[in-house]
Amino acid sequence: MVEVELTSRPAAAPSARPLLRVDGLQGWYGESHVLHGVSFEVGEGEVVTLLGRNGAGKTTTLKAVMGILSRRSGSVTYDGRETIKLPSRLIAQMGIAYCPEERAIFSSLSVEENLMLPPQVRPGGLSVEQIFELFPNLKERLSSQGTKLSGGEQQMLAIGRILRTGSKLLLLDEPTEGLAPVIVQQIGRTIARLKEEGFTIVLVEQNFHFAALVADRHYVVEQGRVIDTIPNDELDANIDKLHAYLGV
Amino acid sequence: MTTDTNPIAMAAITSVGAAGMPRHHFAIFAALFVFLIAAPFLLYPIFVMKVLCFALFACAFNLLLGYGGLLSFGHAAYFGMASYVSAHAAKVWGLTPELAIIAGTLVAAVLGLAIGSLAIRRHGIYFAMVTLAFAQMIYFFSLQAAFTGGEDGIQAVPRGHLFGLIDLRSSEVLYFFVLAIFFAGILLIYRIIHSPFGQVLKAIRENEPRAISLGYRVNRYKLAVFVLSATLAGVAGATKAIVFQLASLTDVYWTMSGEVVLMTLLGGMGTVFGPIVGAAVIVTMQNYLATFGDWVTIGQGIIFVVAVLLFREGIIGVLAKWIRKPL
Amino acid sequence: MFELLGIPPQVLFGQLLLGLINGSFYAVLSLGLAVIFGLLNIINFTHGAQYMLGAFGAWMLLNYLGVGYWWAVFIVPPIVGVTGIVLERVLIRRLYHLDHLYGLLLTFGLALIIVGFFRQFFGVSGLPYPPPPLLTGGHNLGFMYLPNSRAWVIVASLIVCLATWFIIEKTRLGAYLRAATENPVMVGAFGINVPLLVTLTYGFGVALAGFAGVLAAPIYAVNPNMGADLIIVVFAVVVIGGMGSILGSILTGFGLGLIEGLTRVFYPEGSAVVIFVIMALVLLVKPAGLFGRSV
Amino acid sequence: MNSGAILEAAGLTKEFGGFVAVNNVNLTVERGSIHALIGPNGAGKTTLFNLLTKFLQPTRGAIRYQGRDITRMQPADIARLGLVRSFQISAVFPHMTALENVRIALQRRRGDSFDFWRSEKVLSKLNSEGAALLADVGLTEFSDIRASDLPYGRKRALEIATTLALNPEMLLLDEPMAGMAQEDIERISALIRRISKNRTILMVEHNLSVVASLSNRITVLARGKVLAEGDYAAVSKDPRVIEAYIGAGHG
Amino acid sequence: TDVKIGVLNDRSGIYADIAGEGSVIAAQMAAEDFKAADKGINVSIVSADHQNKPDVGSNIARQWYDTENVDVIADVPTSSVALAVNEITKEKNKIFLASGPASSDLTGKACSPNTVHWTYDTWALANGTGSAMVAQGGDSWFFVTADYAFGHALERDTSAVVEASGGKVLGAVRHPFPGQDFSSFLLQAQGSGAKVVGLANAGGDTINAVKQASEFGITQGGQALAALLMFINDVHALGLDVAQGLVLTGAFYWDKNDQTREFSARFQERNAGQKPSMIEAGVYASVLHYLKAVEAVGDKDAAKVMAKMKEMPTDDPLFGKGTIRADGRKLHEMYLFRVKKPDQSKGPWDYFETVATIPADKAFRPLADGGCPLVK
Ligand SMILES: Nc1ncnc2c1ncn2[C@@H]1O[C@H](COP(=O)(O)OP(=O)(O)OP(=O)(O)O)[C@@H](O)[C@H]1O
Ligand SMILES: Nc1ncnc2c1ncn2[C@@H]1O[C@H](COP(=O)(O)OP(=O)(O)OP(=O)(O)O)[C@@H](O)[C@H]1O
Ligand SMILES: [Mg+2]
Ligand SMILES: [Mg+2]
Repeated sequence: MVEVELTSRPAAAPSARPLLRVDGLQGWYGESHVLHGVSFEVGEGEVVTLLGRNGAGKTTTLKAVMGILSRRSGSVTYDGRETIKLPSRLIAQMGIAYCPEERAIFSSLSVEENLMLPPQVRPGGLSVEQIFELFPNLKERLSSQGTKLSGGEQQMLAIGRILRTGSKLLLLDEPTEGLAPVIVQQIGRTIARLKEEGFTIVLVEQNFHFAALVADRHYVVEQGRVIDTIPNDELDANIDKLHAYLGV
Repeated sequence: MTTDTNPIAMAAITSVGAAGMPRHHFAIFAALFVFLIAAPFLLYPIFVMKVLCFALFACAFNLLLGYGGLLSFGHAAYFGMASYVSAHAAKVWGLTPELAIIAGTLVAAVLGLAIGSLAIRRHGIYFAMVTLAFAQMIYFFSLQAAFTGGEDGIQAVPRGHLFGLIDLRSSEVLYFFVLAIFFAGILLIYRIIHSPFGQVLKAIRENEPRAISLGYRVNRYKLAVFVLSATLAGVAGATKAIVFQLASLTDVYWTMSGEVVLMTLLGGMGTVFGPIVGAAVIVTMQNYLATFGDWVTIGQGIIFVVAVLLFREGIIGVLAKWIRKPL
Repeated sequence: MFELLGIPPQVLFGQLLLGLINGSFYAVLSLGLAVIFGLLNIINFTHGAQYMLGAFGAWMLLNYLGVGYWWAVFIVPPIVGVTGIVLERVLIRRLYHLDHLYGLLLTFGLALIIVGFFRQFFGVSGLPYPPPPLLTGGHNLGFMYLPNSRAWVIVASLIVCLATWFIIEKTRLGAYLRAATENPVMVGAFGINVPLLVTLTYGFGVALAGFAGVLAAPIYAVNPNMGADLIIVVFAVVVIGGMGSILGSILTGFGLGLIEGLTRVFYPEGSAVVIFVIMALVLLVKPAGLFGRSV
Repeated sequence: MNSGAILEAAGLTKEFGGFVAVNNVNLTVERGSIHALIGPNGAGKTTLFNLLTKFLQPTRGAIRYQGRDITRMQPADIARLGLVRSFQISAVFPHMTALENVRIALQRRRGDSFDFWRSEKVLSKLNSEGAALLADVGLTEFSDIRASDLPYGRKRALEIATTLALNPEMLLLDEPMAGMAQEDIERISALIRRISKNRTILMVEHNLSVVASLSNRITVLARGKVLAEGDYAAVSKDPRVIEAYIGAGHG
Repeated sequence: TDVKIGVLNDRSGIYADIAGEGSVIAAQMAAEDFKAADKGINVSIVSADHQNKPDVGSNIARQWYDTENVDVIADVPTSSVALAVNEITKEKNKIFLASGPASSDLTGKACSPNTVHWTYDTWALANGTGSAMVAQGGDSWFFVTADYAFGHALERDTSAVVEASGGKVLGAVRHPFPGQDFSSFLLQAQGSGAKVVGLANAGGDTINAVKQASEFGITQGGQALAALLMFINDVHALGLDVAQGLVLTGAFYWDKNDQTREFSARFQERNAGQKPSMIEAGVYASVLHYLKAVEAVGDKDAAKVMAKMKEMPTDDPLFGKGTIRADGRKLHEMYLFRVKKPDQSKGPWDYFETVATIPADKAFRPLADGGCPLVK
């Protein structure tokens, strides 16, 4: 088993001060209406996951929170401030960072440039040394072209670069997709470390075996809505329900 | 070049009439035919012939761009070269007009084969640039080669006797000859679009790697449509030389390549009838606004800008959207 | 005295130097195009007109306001850049999500409009722009007489090209630009103002064209048509260099100037097509251009 | 040479400017088997796959299909020999209906369709066969829907139907289950098992349970080389495979 | 009688300043000065832009003749368009007053009974510049030639004249058309050591070449620069600093005598401050002569009017007395001008000093040499 230290947290509602509150979030791609009122909350220092089938709207939810979905409505408050009308760059500057499903490593930038690209939005981010400590692989390949890294290394780079920025809320979209099982385990350890460092994380996952190892709480997304909430310590009791949701 | 609404895709779900053609297409062809029969009695025939030549040119270009998905920025080469050859054939070799046109067309086809086989190996903007580069070479060749008459062009080309019999000096008689060529041209294009070959083209345009994996040698299809397009552009150019008794550098210059893009875009690329309308509008504008000097250029520029910003589907494309049928 | 293919070496050096001067114009213009294509994915057909605007800007400053060449070198490029910014904000911006083709057509139309207006109001004979005193005269280099105005072109364009290259390849701002080229949405999600970056980049690319125009004013006639044919050649340069490649467009610009210069000596008739011949050859062997990344 | 082999690669190598992505790989695929290709990220699976389907040209090495050297052949010609691939991203013709998608493949049987002078009506005789193929993959009700409007899983099914229309002897599938929900995975697994009856299949896949349940034979790649080969039971116990790929946590 | 005159020229391109709106004004002034209305001749004038494209020009000409009852087309700079209009005019049996074009083919192998070639032609330019320069000691030549038929013809004709006058041609270099940068070709010209550098090109090419020649110090180096086709407006555009010392041949200069000065002053007022070019002067004179012929015949039948025009000696304030030859060539004096130095000039448009006057009978190609089928 992976050695992940799970700090147990009370269940359903966030105990800590809510850092992110999503309420009745609607979202569209052009004419197609994808999010039909997503609502959930994340407390400071928590890790929550969004689970759901393909096309449920998990990625879209993260994009809407980040402000890169061109059409959205409802309410997203971060640290008490409403962000639904803001462009993504202002949202980023408030301290939210996003690691996309497809990783978005820049091929015209070296690994180092990729890592240094996101500007620091507030103090208190990880230093470069700390990032290398987390992902020793990166250190050796600083000068190679970003997209020449292997899939797993690219994933590390994509996570690493947003840690520098001082953003407190990390949105991670399927960080394990398409990765070899060994790498998946490594990413699991990393998320646990980040939680210890005090980051707040929203994690999108298909693989709830993985999610179960790191999260405080799981939100089940279906057809653009959150249809259920399962605290991690009640996961075993709800496993059949969850299987039904995910169609396993 | 994928626009949101792909008019061709809608073709499959439209009612089909007697001639294997959707009924409304048949109706439009018929109306067009009737109109064009009457046109020389209502309008200045030479003007209408000019429109027909350019409309055929634009349709040929549209075959490549709208249906083959290939943006050539050098189509003037085939149009202009065919025009030179047919003028030369009629004037110097003394061929009858139909043979002169065939000669010009053949040269355009060969040129299309030569340039096309090199250009189709490249994609997108590079394809456009390679075609432009070759067209520039053809332009400089035309500027310097002895037979083209340099910047004077080939002047005083005899219209001659069709099949050695029918005197084409009268514009009215010539008109019906040109009309026949035009109709044969666009019907052929229509058939190409709606043939098994056309289906493969469409597949290639939509997803080239997939077409390859199904075993289609896509480069041969692209080359085939390139050559067909160049050939038909050649027919248009060769005919124009006979109509105007002149072949000149204008026809091989890169602005001509730009103009045919404008016609196609304005009318609606990937539509059957769009390029005809586009050509008619542009030629009319050039013809009747000639007195206004630079304002014609400015007007053309404005049309470009407006067309790109406001109706990218072109006149006919917008119309097709309204009536929800492919045109 | 040795000769190369019947050409004495002095003449050859002279011609090479002249080629380099022409190459300077190609380099600055193609650099502007490459910068714009790189970030906006727009093939800026208006570039030739903007080059012309630069020359006219210098002419107008001199004739309407009495402002001389050296001021124009600094004032005109930003002004032309601002006209570009207006175009970008009002029109070009609407096309980013579409195929390259539309950007090309829009800017083609804009070029027609701009050039049309200038022809309407300034005629086409060309207007004189006297070189400033410092640039009149020249130096005898032994193998050729090098007018000061031409020497200045090489110096100025080298400086501008190198500075641009440095900014884009070696600075943080440049990293933003390159990243935004690939994935503007993500760069925006890092908190960077991409729309502003895009606008300024277009303005900068256009300012480069304006700069080339100012350099050209004392050398060529200031004429509404001055950019029209040049731009086709510059496109070829950009394609040969590899669309969007900064270093590629600079090196290819200078290199092709040299090659064209040599063609003028050995086969003058071919000098107008040599670039197109090279372009066709290069694209057949290296589809993405000499310095382009293959896609 | 193994008489049962349908596809053989010998000493296959691909270099990208000095970087060796596939390094001296020998691979033999038995006729009638389902052969899986797995390995860590960056192992060279996709590259090897592209080499076998000729979308990339190998730097060194030879490929034989049905005993015939195909190393220098063009991709379209490979397909004509009955060796057909699918794509990782869904490969359909988006603006064509499901039926038209399949028909494009069926049309291949007419030979080259350069007959631009003929009406497309000649193709309607392929409709019934196309419908049968769509029924096979459960798409009957979707046959007049544009491919772009199909849900993801259905697109994959359509892609397989299109591929089957060529009646290929051998299919190469690149991550057929990538990004698919569980229910789709099960449907497509069943489909693959069904069509493998008289065909050979080579697939790249990360989903180990799919690999375990479907494949007869597995080749594990790592750093461009063959690390291990055998059936699932053997491979999954190989300590090198566990270290490089499966990891301690699985199972 | 109603007479409709179509002025067809370049209203947007390179010749627009030399023969654009100015030619229309010149034609109007001719009708006004002739007091046509008082003589029962209703003159109306239309104009169009041929964009220097033969296809556009021929299209307009055809349409004018076919549908708009135009009787006569005037001006038409750019030889290629003029040749096309020449053909159509012959076919439609109308009249073409060619003031703008340069090609001497119009009275040579392409000559037409319906065309009068009024102002100048390539032969006259080559002859004027070539022979007069050699006579002045410029006996060794190097040509910078635009690489197309017109440039080749100018070079060929001038070479012949130079050699016939006892001069020598040291070499020639062909530059692409149109060209921007002439430095390399000028350097070759400089290196040749020829006394005269002949620019066998036109329009923007000539302007750029002259400008760059001054940059490279061609004239300061002792070589003379001869532009084989150049107009006063070009000199105006270049400025005297650059153009000084340039030698060129022309048929008209506004500052020649009182009559030309009077006309030019009136013209300048109506044409945005521009003095008339020789082409515009030619349009005025040719239209005037045409109207006289119409008045004399009392009819506008092309054949009759043409016959009258050729029979009647010409006489106008701009070109003085002259004649029209059977091949359609209008004969008058030509002049070799040298561009003044800035300090010699009294102001704008005071640009030329006359170096030599070539009498009408020497200025143009002899009738027999042109190969015009009309004069067998
Ligand atoms: N760019 C897009 N344009 C249009 N529709 C889209 C786009 N991206 C996603 N969709 C649609 O939006 C819906 C939600 O997609 P989303 O990517 O949010 O799902 P997801 O839960 O992240 O799924 P997955 O597990 O596959 O990543 C799906 O139906 C999908 O087809
Ligand atoms: N065009 C290329 N140029 C340079 N290197 C390449 C290229 N294509 C692939 N590579 C490199 O080759 C190696 C193998 O890549 P490949 O895509 O085959 O891996 P894979 O096994 O399919 O991995 P994954 O499971 O992540 O898809 C990688 O390190 C990759 O960076
Ligand atoms: Mg997702
Ligand atoms: Mg892969």
